[in-house]
Order: sequence, then C-alpha cells, then structure tokens
Amino acid sequence: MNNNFLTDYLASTLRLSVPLAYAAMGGLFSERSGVLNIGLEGMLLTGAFTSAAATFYSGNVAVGICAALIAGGFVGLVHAFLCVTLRVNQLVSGLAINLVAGGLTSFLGRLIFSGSTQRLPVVPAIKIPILANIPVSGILFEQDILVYLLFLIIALTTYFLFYTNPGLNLRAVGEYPSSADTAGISVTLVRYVAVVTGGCLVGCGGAYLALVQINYFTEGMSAGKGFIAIASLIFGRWHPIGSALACLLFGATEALQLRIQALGVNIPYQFLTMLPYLVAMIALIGGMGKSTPPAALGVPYERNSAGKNI
Amino acid sequence: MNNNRIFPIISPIIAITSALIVGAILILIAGANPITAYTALFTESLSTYFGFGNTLTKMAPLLLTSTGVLLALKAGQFNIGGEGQIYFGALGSALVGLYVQAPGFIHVPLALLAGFIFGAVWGFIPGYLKAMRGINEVITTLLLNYIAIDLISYLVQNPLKEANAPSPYSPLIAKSAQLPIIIPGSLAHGGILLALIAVLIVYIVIKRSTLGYQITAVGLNQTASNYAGISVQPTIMLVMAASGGFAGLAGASEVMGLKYRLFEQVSPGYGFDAIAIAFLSRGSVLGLVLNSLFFGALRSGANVMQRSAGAPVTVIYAIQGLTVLFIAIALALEPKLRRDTT
Amino acid sequence: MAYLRLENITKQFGAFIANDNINLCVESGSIHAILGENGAGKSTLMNIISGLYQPDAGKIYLQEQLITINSSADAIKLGIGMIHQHFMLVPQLTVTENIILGTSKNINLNLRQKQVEIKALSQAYNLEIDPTAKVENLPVGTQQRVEILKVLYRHAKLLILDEPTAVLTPLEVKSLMTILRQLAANGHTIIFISHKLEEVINLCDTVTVLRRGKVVATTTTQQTTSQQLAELMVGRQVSLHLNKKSVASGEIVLSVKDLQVKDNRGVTVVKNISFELHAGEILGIVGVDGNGQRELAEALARTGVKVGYIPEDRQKTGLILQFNIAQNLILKAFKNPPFSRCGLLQQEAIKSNAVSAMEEFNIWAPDVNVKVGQLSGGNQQKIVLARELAGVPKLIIAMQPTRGLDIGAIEAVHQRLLAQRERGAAILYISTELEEVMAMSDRIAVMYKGEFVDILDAANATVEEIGLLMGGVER
Amino acid sequence: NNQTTTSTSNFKIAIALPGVISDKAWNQSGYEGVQLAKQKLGVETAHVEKVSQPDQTEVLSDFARRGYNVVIAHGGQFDAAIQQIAPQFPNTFFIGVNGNVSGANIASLRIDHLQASYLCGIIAATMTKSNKLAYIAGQEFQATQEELRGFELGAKSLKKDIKITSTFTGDWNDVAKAKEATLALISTGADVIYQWLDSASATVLQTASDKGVYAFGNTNDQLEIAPKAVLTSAVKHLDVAITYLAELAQKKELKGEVYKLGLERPDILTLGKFSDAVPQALQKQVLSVKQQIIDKKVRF
Ligand SMILES: Nc1ncnc2c1ncn2[C@@H]1O[C@H](COP(=O)(O)OP(=O)(O)OP(=O)(O)O)[C@@H](O)[C@H]1O
Ligand SMILES: Nc1ncnc2c1ncn2[C@@H]1O[C@H](COP(=O)(O)OP(=O)(O)OP(=O)(O)O)[C@@H](O)[C@H]1O
Ligand SMILES: [Mg+2]
Ligand SMILES: [Mg+2]
Repeated sequence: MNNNFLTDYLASTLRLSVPLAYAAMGGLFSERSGVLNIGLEGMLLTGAFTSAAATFYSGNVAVGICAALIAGGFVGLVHAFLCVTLRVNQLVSGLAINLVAGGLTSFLGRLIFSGSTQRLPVVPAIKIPILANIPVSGILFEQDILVYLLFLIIALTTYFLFYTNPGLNLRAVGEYPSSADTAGISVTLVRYVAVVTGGCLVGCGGAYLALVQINYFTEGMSAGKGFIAIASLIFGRWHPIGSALACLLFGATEALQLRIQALGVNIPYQFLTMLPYLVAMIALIGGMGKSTPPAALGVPYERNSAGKNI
Repeated sequence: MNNNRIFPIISPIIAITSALIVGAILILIAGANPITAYTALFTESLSTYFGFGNTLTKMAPLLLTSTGVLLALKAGQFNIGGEGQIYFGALGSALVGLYVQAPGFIHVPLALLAGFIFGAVWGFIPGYLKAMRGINEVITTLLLNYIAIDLISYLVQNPLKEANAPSPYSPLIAKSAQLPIIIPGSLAHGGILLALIAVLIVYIVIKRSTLGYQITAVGLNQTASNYAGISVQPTIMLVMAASGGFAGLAGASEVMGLKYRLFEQVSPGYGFDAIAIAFLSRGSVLGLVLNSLFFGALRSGANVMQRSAGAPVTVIYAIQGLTVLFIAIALALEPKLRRDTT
Repeated sequence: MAYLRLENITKQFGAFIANDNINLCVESGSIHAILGENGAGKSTLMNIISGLYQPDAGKIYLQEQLITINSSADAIKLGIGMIHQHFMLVPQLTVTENIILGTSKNINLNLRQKQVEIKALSQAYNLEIDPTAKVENLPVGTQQRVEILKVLYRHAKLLILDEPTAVLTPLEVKSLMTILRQLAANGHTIIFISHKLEEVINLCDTVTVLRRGKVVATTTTQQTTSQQLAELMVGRQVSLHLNKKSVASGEIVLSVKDLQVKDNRGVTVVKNISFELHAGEILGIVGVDGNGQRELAEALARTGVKVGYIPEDRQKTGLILQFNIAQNLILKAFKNPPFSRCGLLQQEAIKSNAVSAMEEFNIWAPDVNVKVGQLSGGNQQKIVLARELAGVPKLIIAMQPTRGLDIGAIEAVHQRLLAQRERGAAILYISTELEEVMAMSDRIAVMYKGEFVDILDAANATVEEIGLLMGGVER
Repeated sequence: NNQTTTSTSNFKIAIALPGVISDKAWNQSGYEGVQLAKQKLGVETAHVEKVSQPDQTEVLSDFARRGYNVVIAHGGQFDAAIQQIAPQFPNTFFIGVNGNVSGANIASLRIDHLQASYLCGIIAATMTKSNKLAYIAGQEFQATQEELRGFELGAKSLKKDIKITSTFTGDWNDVAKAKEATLALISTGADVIYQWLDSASATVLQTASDKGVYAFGNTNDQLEIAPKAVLTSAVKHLDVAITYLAELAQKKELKGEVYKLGLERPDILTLGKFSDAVPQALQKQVLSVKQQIIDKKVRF
C-alpha cells in the first residue's frame, strides 16, 4: 500500500510533467535561437487535436503521433515565417497563434468528433525488463514510447546544444546573430530550423496529452500548460536539463497537491491548486533566481544593422 | 509623402479584411451565413446605441490594463501579469465597497484607490524581484497570475461569499461605491472615462514629464542611466507597481461599474489581450486607445455574432486570432511597403 | 599582381551614398591602409568585401577573377577574413567556441581537440590565449587576439582589419604589427584600417584615403607623411601636436587613500591606491587594459562630488543610442531647471541647450532630433563631452576618450580637456595610448594588477621606462 | 444547424451558456434543452456559449432587448446578473438554471441534486471494500456542495464511519488534471468515485475502470463509457426540464419562483441503468429509498 502510493505518486508526477517537458524542450529550441515563443499553448493544442484526429481516422497511434509532429512543425513554420522573415513582433505572433489554435482546434474538433465519444486506441506501454521490476522507481521503465522518447530528447538536446557544431551555431545565433552571420552561418536558416523543430516537439507533447494521458480530444485541453512550460524554461535557465527539472517540479507539486486533497486534509482547495505556482515562486526567490535569457531573444535580425548599435 | 499618411490606415484595413475572409469560409463550413454574421458584428458593435455601449464596456478593462503593460514596456519590463493584477485590483475595490461606508464622492475614489493599490502590490512584487534580485519578471508575473486567481476564488467562496449564492460571488458593494452608467440604459460605465483619464495621464507622464524621461532612459539603457545618476532599481519597481496599479484599476472598474460585486472570474483573459494591444500599438498612446476600442468591438461582437447569426464561438475565436496576426503582419510589412513605393 | 581590385563600387543607404564609385587595388602580399574620417565609408566598403553588404554597383576582382560575394560564407570560402570594428565575438561562448564557430561540417564539436589546435595556433603566432576562457571575461585586448585567431583559423588569405589597434596597448600594437608583417611575408594580403597615422606609415606599404565616400588619394607610405595624410583625410590643416599651456596647480580636488575595489565577482581588482589630484592638473593613468583602470574610474566617478565622467564605452555606458542629441545632453540634468519645471520637461530649454552645445562642441548632425546611434563615433564622443563638461565639474574622469576617433575628433577632444584644465578642473586621464597620455598629462601613474606601481613626472618620463612598468617590471 | 429559425408561434427563447456546447455535460445539456424546446414547442431559439462572467449582463440584457420572451441563464453564476438585469425588462422571463433567485420575472430551475447523489451514496457504501469514497468536481459551489452532501448523507445512512474525501481540480478544462486527481483518489484507497465534471467525465470513468474501482455516471447515462466501473448514473434530463419551464412560460403559467425538480419527475431526474455489479437486492433497496424520497418520507 505504501509502496503503491509512492509508485503512483511518481507515475503521476511523470505523467503531469511529460507534456510540460515536451513543450519546454520545444520552447528551448526556439528561444535558444533567439525567437521568443509564447505560442507553446497553441502548439500543444494543435498537437493534441491533430494526433487525436489522425488516430481517429487511421486507427493507428503512430499515425497520430506523426501527424502531431507535422502539425506542430507547421505551426512552428508559421511562427518562424512571421518572426524571422516578416519580423512581426514575436510576442504578438505567439499570442495570435494561441488564439487561432484555440479557435480552430475547437472548430474542427466539433466537426470531426461531434456526437459519439471518440474511442482511440491506446499507446501501449513498453516494459523494460529487469529495470521495471525495481520497486517504486521501476515505474519509470514501464512507460509508453513518448516518455522514453522524451528522455532521449532531453539527453540529445543537451548533447546537441553543448557538444555539436549545429548546437554551437544555434547558441551563437541566439546570443549574437551578427557574429554568427559574419562567421558564415545563416541566421535565417538556423532560426527556421530551430523554431520548426521546437514546434514538432511541442506537437509531440500535445499528442501525449491527447493519446496517452486522456485518450480523447477536448476543447482547450492544454489548459495553460504551455504557459507553465514557458515558466519552466525560464526557471531552468534555458538549459534542457534545468528546464526538464523545472517541469518535474511543477508536475511533482501538482501531483502532491492532488494527493493532499485526496487524503482529505482540511485546506481550502484553492490553496492546494495554487501550490505548484507558489512553490515555483518560493524556489525562485530562494536563490535559484537569476536567469539570463539568450541575448538576442525577441530581437529580429537585420543584416544592415550588423555590428551596429544593437 | 502621401503614402506615409495612407499606410497606417490602409494596412490594418487590408489585414482585417483578410482575417474576415478566412473567417467567412469557416462560418460557411459551420453552416451559418457570414454576411449576416459580419453585418451583425459591425453594425452592432460600432454603430448601434447599445452595441457601442457594450464595446465601450469591454474597452475599459482592456485600455486600463494595456496602459499598464505599455508603461512597463517603456521601462523595458514585460508585464505578463495583468491578469493577476486585475484580480487583485478587483479585490481591493470590493473590500472598500463592502466594508467601508462613505458618501459617493469619497467612496468611489477610495475604492478606486484601493483597486490601484492592490494591483500595484501585485505588480510591485515582480518589480522588486527583478530590480533587486534580477529574477526574470516574465516568469514571476506569470506565476502570480495563477496565485491571484486561486486566492480570489478562495475568498469569494469563503469569507466574502454572499449567503445562499449558488455560485461564488460576494454581496453587492455599497451603492455609494458604484460607478455611474455613462450611456443611459446601456452597460457603459464610468470605468471608460477612468481609462481615458489614465491613458491621458500616462501619455503626459511619458511624453512630457521628467519621470517619463527617466523611465524611457531606464528602458533603453540601464547601464547608461545608472552612470548618469538615475536610480534604476527604484524606477523599475515604481513602474512595475504603477503598471500593476492600472491593471488593478481595470479590476476595480469591473467590480464597481459592471458587476457591483466581487466574482470569481474577474478577467476572461484581458491581461493577455492587453499584451497584444500594447505591442500592436508600438508605444503609441493613441494606438492604445484605438486598439483597445477595436479589441473591445471584437470581443463584444463575438457575442453578437453568436446571438444573431449563430456563428459558432470557435470560429469567432479563430477570427480574432487571425485578425491579431494579420494586423501584426501588416504593421511589420508597412516600412517595407513604404520603402518600395517611395 | 593585384590580389583584390574594386571597380566603381557604390553603396547607398537610402539617399545617402556611403561609397561613391570606389576604385581600389590591393597588391598581393602587401599591407594596404585605408584612411578616412569617422563616417567616411571605410567600414561600409570592407563590409562589402566581406560579404555582409551587397554593393549597389561595381565589380570585385579577386586575383583578377570577377567574383560576387553574397554572404560572409562566400567571403570565407574565397579566403577573405575580416576583423570587424565592433567585435563579432559571442560574449557567452568560450574562446575556442568563438574561433571554430561555423567552420566545421562535422556534427561533433570535439572541443578538447580544437582547444589543443587553437593553443598551438596561438603559440605559433605569438598570440597567447586561454582557449577555455569565456570571452565576456576577457579584456578587450585579448578579445582582439581572439578575433585575429578566428581569421587565421579560417585560413584567410586576405585579412581585413577594421581599426584593430583602437583597443590595444602599445605593446600589443607592437606585437600585432610583427604578426601582420610576418603574415604578409608569408603571402597573406592585408587591408588595415586605423586612425593612427604613425601606425599606417610604419606598417603599411600603400594607403588609400577616403573622404565622404570617395577615394581622394592613393599613394605609397614612403611618399607621404602623417601631416599630408591628415590633411587629405580632413580636408584642412590639422595640428598633430598639442600646445599645452602650463597651469599653476591649485587646491587639492581629490584625495584618495588606500582605495580597494572589488569587482562583481568579489575579486579585489583595485588595491591600496593613494594619490592626490590638484585643480588644473591632469593625472594620466596608463597600464595594460584590464589592470583595474575601469574599476578605479567607476569607483571615483561615483564619489558624488561634481564629477564629469567620460566612460570607456560611449555606446553602452555613455549614451542612450535610441535617444536623440537633445535628450542625451540632459541625461544627467533632466531633473534640474531649466530642463524641468514642476516635473514637466521644458522642451524649449532642452532644445536650445542642444543647439548651443552642438555649436560649441562642433557636433555635426542635421539637427538636434537625430538619434545618437546614427552619429559617428566622434560626434557621439563630443556629445558625451558636452554633457559631462556642462556642469563645470571640478573633477573630470576621462577613460579612453579618443578611442576609435579620427584625428580631427581627437584634436577636438584634447582641446576640450586642456581647456578644462586651464579653467581649473582636475582631470584623470586614463588611456592605453601611451603617447597620448604622455602628451596630455602633468603626472603619470602606471597601473599594474590593481596597484599604482609608480607615479612619474610626465616631463621626464620616457616611453621605455613606462612600458617596462606597465609590464610589471619594478624599478 | 444552430441558426435562428422563425416560427409561427413567435415565442422566442434564448440561453446563455458559461462553457462550450460540446462538453457532453452541463453546457451541452442546456443547449440541448433549447433545441428540444424548439422541436417540441416550435419556438424560436438562440444561444451564446462561453459567456464569461463579465459578459453575463451584456448577454442577458441584449437577449431581452431583442424581445426574447424567455432568457435562460445556464448556471448559478448567472444569478447576480439576472437580479441586476431582470427589473429592467419586465416583459422577459429570466430563468436561472441551478440558480437560487426568484422575482416578478425571475424563476429558477433547480435539479434536486441531493436526491440522486443520496441514492448513489447508498450504493457506494454497500459496494466499497475500503470504506473510502471519493467525490470529484471541477469547482466548489452550491450545486457541487449539495451533491457532495447528498452523497455523504446517503453513504452515512448505511455506514456511519465511512470516509468521503473530495477533490476540486479548479479548472473544468484541465482534463489531464482531472484524471490525475482521480488516480490520486484511488491511490489513497478510495474505491467508489462520484464525479461531476464535463469534458473530463469520460476520462475519470475510464480511469476508474482501468484501476478496477467503481464510479458513477453523472448528467447522462454513462454506463456505456465504462461498463465495468460505472455502477449507475445520476441522470439529469436538463433538456426536458428546460423545455418544461419554457412550455410553462409559453402558456403564461410560469411563476416567479424556484422550481425544484427531483425524482418525482423521472423524465427529469432519475437513476440510470444499473451495472451487473450491483446486486439485485441492493438495486431493490435503492429503488425503494427512491420511492421514499418521492413520497417525501426521506427528507434532507
Ligand atoms: N547600416 C547603415 N544604414 C544607413 N547608413 C549607414 C549604415 N552604415 C553606414 N551608414 C552610412 O555610411 C557612412 C559610412 O559609414 P562607415 O561605417 O563606413 O564609416 P567609417 O568610415 O567606417 O567610419 P569610422 O571611422 O567611424 O569607423 C556613415 O556616415 C553612415 O551615414
Ligand atoms: N543604423 C545606422 N543608420 C545610419 N547610420 C549609421 C547607422 N549605424 C552607424 N551609422 C553611421 O556609420 C558611421 C560609422 O559608424 P561606426 O559605429 O562605425 O562609428 P565609429 O565612429 O566607428 O564609432 P566607434 O567609436 O564605435 O568606432 C557613423 O557615421 C554613423 O553615422
Ligand atoms: Mg568604421
Ligand atoms: Mg570608429
């Protein structure tokens, strides 16, 4: 019973963190390249919707996940086009993406899923032999493909950013695009690739939400997770592992507050639902504070002002 | 030369038209009539007596909050916390409206002041953390939104709840603390005037005052400001507090002018609309007024389109998003177009 | 044989012609200087050669082959490397990361191996550097070295150096010259931009002078003198020598005893500094960049006395580039009358203040509403001077006040400061330009590792002596 | 589909909904209510969804101004707005669903939530093995509190020491959170769950099914969603209730009072199909209590 409780807690923490972490990783790619991405919420929703719709029609979760990946990437492409090519204000572009995605997914959702409850096939869990038998933490090795993929993505992103040439280019573009430009790197290309890749990842997070966690699509089901992902990203100082840990913190406190409620502790529930945000706030104040964004974050790059007063 | 005058008007019109065309397709798919819907949208929200009143009613909180966002922006701060500050402002004014007794000419300003101060407190916290501790204000303002919303939810459900109310809201605030209706018979209340006054004040402060100069200097270059003897940190804290204060006034005007009580969902996302408004206005105070009016019309038009044309709310949200997007694009392209034609 | 040849290159920014029909020929293996006032169009032309800008008209020949350079990547492929006037280093990255940026098609960074390569490269060219250091923690002089290594690492055959010596100490300049000569001897072709005519005469083979976007002369350095070049650049007589009047030193304005300053990482960077400064006196402070000069200046600037402070970095700390001239001129006094009344700005007073400052300080701009970011460095510096001297300060701290300025502007700055001295101001003149400090100062303090190793009388000091002290050699 | 249609009767009703009409629960039931009224009474209808609280007064007054005879506000949160608006429009009847207001032209329609949840409480108390029951809803307000109380009373009528914990997610949209909340309840030992959620309802039932615990359907007969888990459902035919009041209004028989409709109107409030897991004896017992409630022998 006690073991079970812990295992459940761990599993719940993980499930609550996964969509956040996908979104945060997606945001990380975009923001490390210098493109602000407040549209994570809309991208999550897009991923959730397309994965559900594609699975609904094809009956195949793999198709659903791929669709979410593509749709997320497409929204990323739109964001990149707006921010990089047209130099639209990046904050506005993100907010607009949230609005459009919210409206369109609901609209299409009603067209596609009207009437019957959607019955989607489940994403099977893959047990990793031996490891899955470890008490309590064994639950980490009894997850579905998207969770393992996430672990891989976090590791790969870390490796990519700090140990590869394209990763170096990405960081340089986000910090000082003129420098990258004079070194022969295409700022535009790097930003496009980063934002689109980011979109794909966020789309995956949406797919997790719709296919794994809930198994159907509902309107507005991202419910603010995109914004929490942004908070995690900043909290984690735009570092993949830091951000993932920040997501875990949000997931863990959320899971905790739900358990406190479930145990019947006599605290008004509003104080419990605010717990994750409160904890994050306290953690920020308690010294984990300063985080410096990539220097060029939010600034469109224009070559004619290269090297000039940025 | 002529082009320079025409573009700022033409390009938003093209943008809005494009959004409406895309929207029309969606409305058609949904099985409603786009022409009826759009006729309703425009005639109602801008040209009829009550419709315009509704637009103004929506405009008030948007204008107040976006004024706050703009002010923070001038000092280089991103205030994403308008939402939470609105809730806190609403709380402040409701407390004064509920528990203080005074004649109207004192009660109204007092309640507004309380709204301002409560909002200011909620803006000051991230301001303090940013200025003194270097903690990114985007994340703190974002987190404080959630905390404020939960806190108000608790308060209206427990200590402040009206007895026997089926849903969490407070009792009515005193008559003396209510803002007057300015367009008789409609819902348009004194909060709109308040918003216009606030905008005017901010305009004067930014454009004409030494404080505005100081704020702008800090926003543009903290290092240089610091060397010139400007106290950068107090400026940031002050501006963030004031920014929160304006959002707080938005909450106060909703309580005192529209609902006459504190309720659970004070803001359905005004804080985020305000960010878009502030950015689309590109620092211009007049732009703030026009954009708030436009967003107000769009928001009240959303209800109208549903009511009289049966256009589904989902499409309306999509149209709103597309409009914001296309206007942003138009604004971004404007300098290019201008260059090409001259 | 001409390594690089430009034919009728023209570049316009809006209506403004930055480069006007420029013809230029750089011989293979030579060091070619480009001279010109601030804003003459030197950087623009170089940016065209390095692919950052595209010319509106004209042709570029490399080794007599017509080429088009559409991007920096193209230029790098063609063996053209440029060290930009404003450094193109990512402060948050390490030296190695900056140098290898964009050079490898491999996925893996192989940072370890690259560090070794760069260490070797730096030793080969005598450009000592720590490959693992973060660029933002390096003094500018060292950053310059990184920039040079960056170009060498890319195997550039044509090196363009846009004002590379502006931030270097005399010793560093000397070693840079040696390196450049060595590179030229090895077959590299070099384009060298500088405002320091002595350097040009000493180092370069040929020189082209630009004025207002046009070539006004091309000659060999043997056939010309500093004085001639100066006149070609400015188009009028320039005095290259200061006439410093002797001023009787007055009361003590500043007295410093055992000053200690810690930097933001908590390291003590200024140690036990004591000195006195009199009215009408200029105390020069020399030293290799990064020996605590900046921290000393900042600490003194904050003392609260009426201090005029000319900071090292005019663009970041001296000015608000997005503000116009008039606004920048009131940055320190905006709260005082006549600029402010009842908390409101008085536009008339602000404007007339700007108009008279522009006249008095010879600030060249169409009007007072021009954004300072669009002015040349010289004019920017004059605005800083105009503002800092407006308060009739008792103490003036000038840090690298002539960095990057053309000779005309340098002359103006020097004259201003000397006039202040005559008025009775006490001046702290901090610079890495040894000769300039020696010419300006009454006494010279040599700073090394945060300490004054000695304070000398300017009249009797020699360059050699000071040079040794700067290197930490005690007498 | 949802367009305004003209009809001969010239009687117009409108509904303002706080959420989306596709939530398969509360808001959808309100929307279906006016649809049913349109079909059965031939009235003209209109609706507005996602009416946020600041918009309530605007929406209600606008409908009234357009001459709608009946304006239905779907949720207790509209009560304050109704009181504010109704006096200005004496020719329009305002109906607050789940509301608690009455007046010259104000009526409220309340489903007696307690009654159904009381019966479910009895079933839950019998079926539980851990003696721990759970209640989960999106937010706490009068109606959800009433339901919780009914559930509690029902359960305690059988077992005095039974434990009931409640969870509120705080966000009706956050389906994922609702699911985790369910899992949290289950992991603390609860083995029968009563839920009142909208979009998240199905996921709660499926989760219960996966974890091998019992649950109740709400609003609709939700047995089909998770036949192994759902014991029965508290079926609320709000559409019928709304149509009923609309009909009264059309016949000018609607009074300014709170209409509390309960089990005595099986077409409006009733229990859904029992699952096979519920023993026959228990079914009988519950049905007899139900009769006692109808006969007013059991009161709350
Ligand atoms: N990006 C730009 N946009 C518009 N005009 C520019 C731009 N860059 C340069 N100019 C114009 O071109 C002229 C030449 O600038 P450039 O940078 O080439 O001068 P420079 O000779 O390098 O001066 P300095 O000695 O100060 O470095 C300037 O006076 C300016 O008016
Ligand atoms: N964005 C711009 N638009 C127009 N002109 C510009 C712009 N940026 C720079 N300039 C012009 O380019 C010229 C040279 O600029 P630059 O920054 O190279 O000045 P500088 O004198 O070299 O300054 P520094 O002291 O930093 O070396 C100036 O005359 C300035 O007017
Ligand atoms: Mg230059
Ligand atoms: Mg220069």
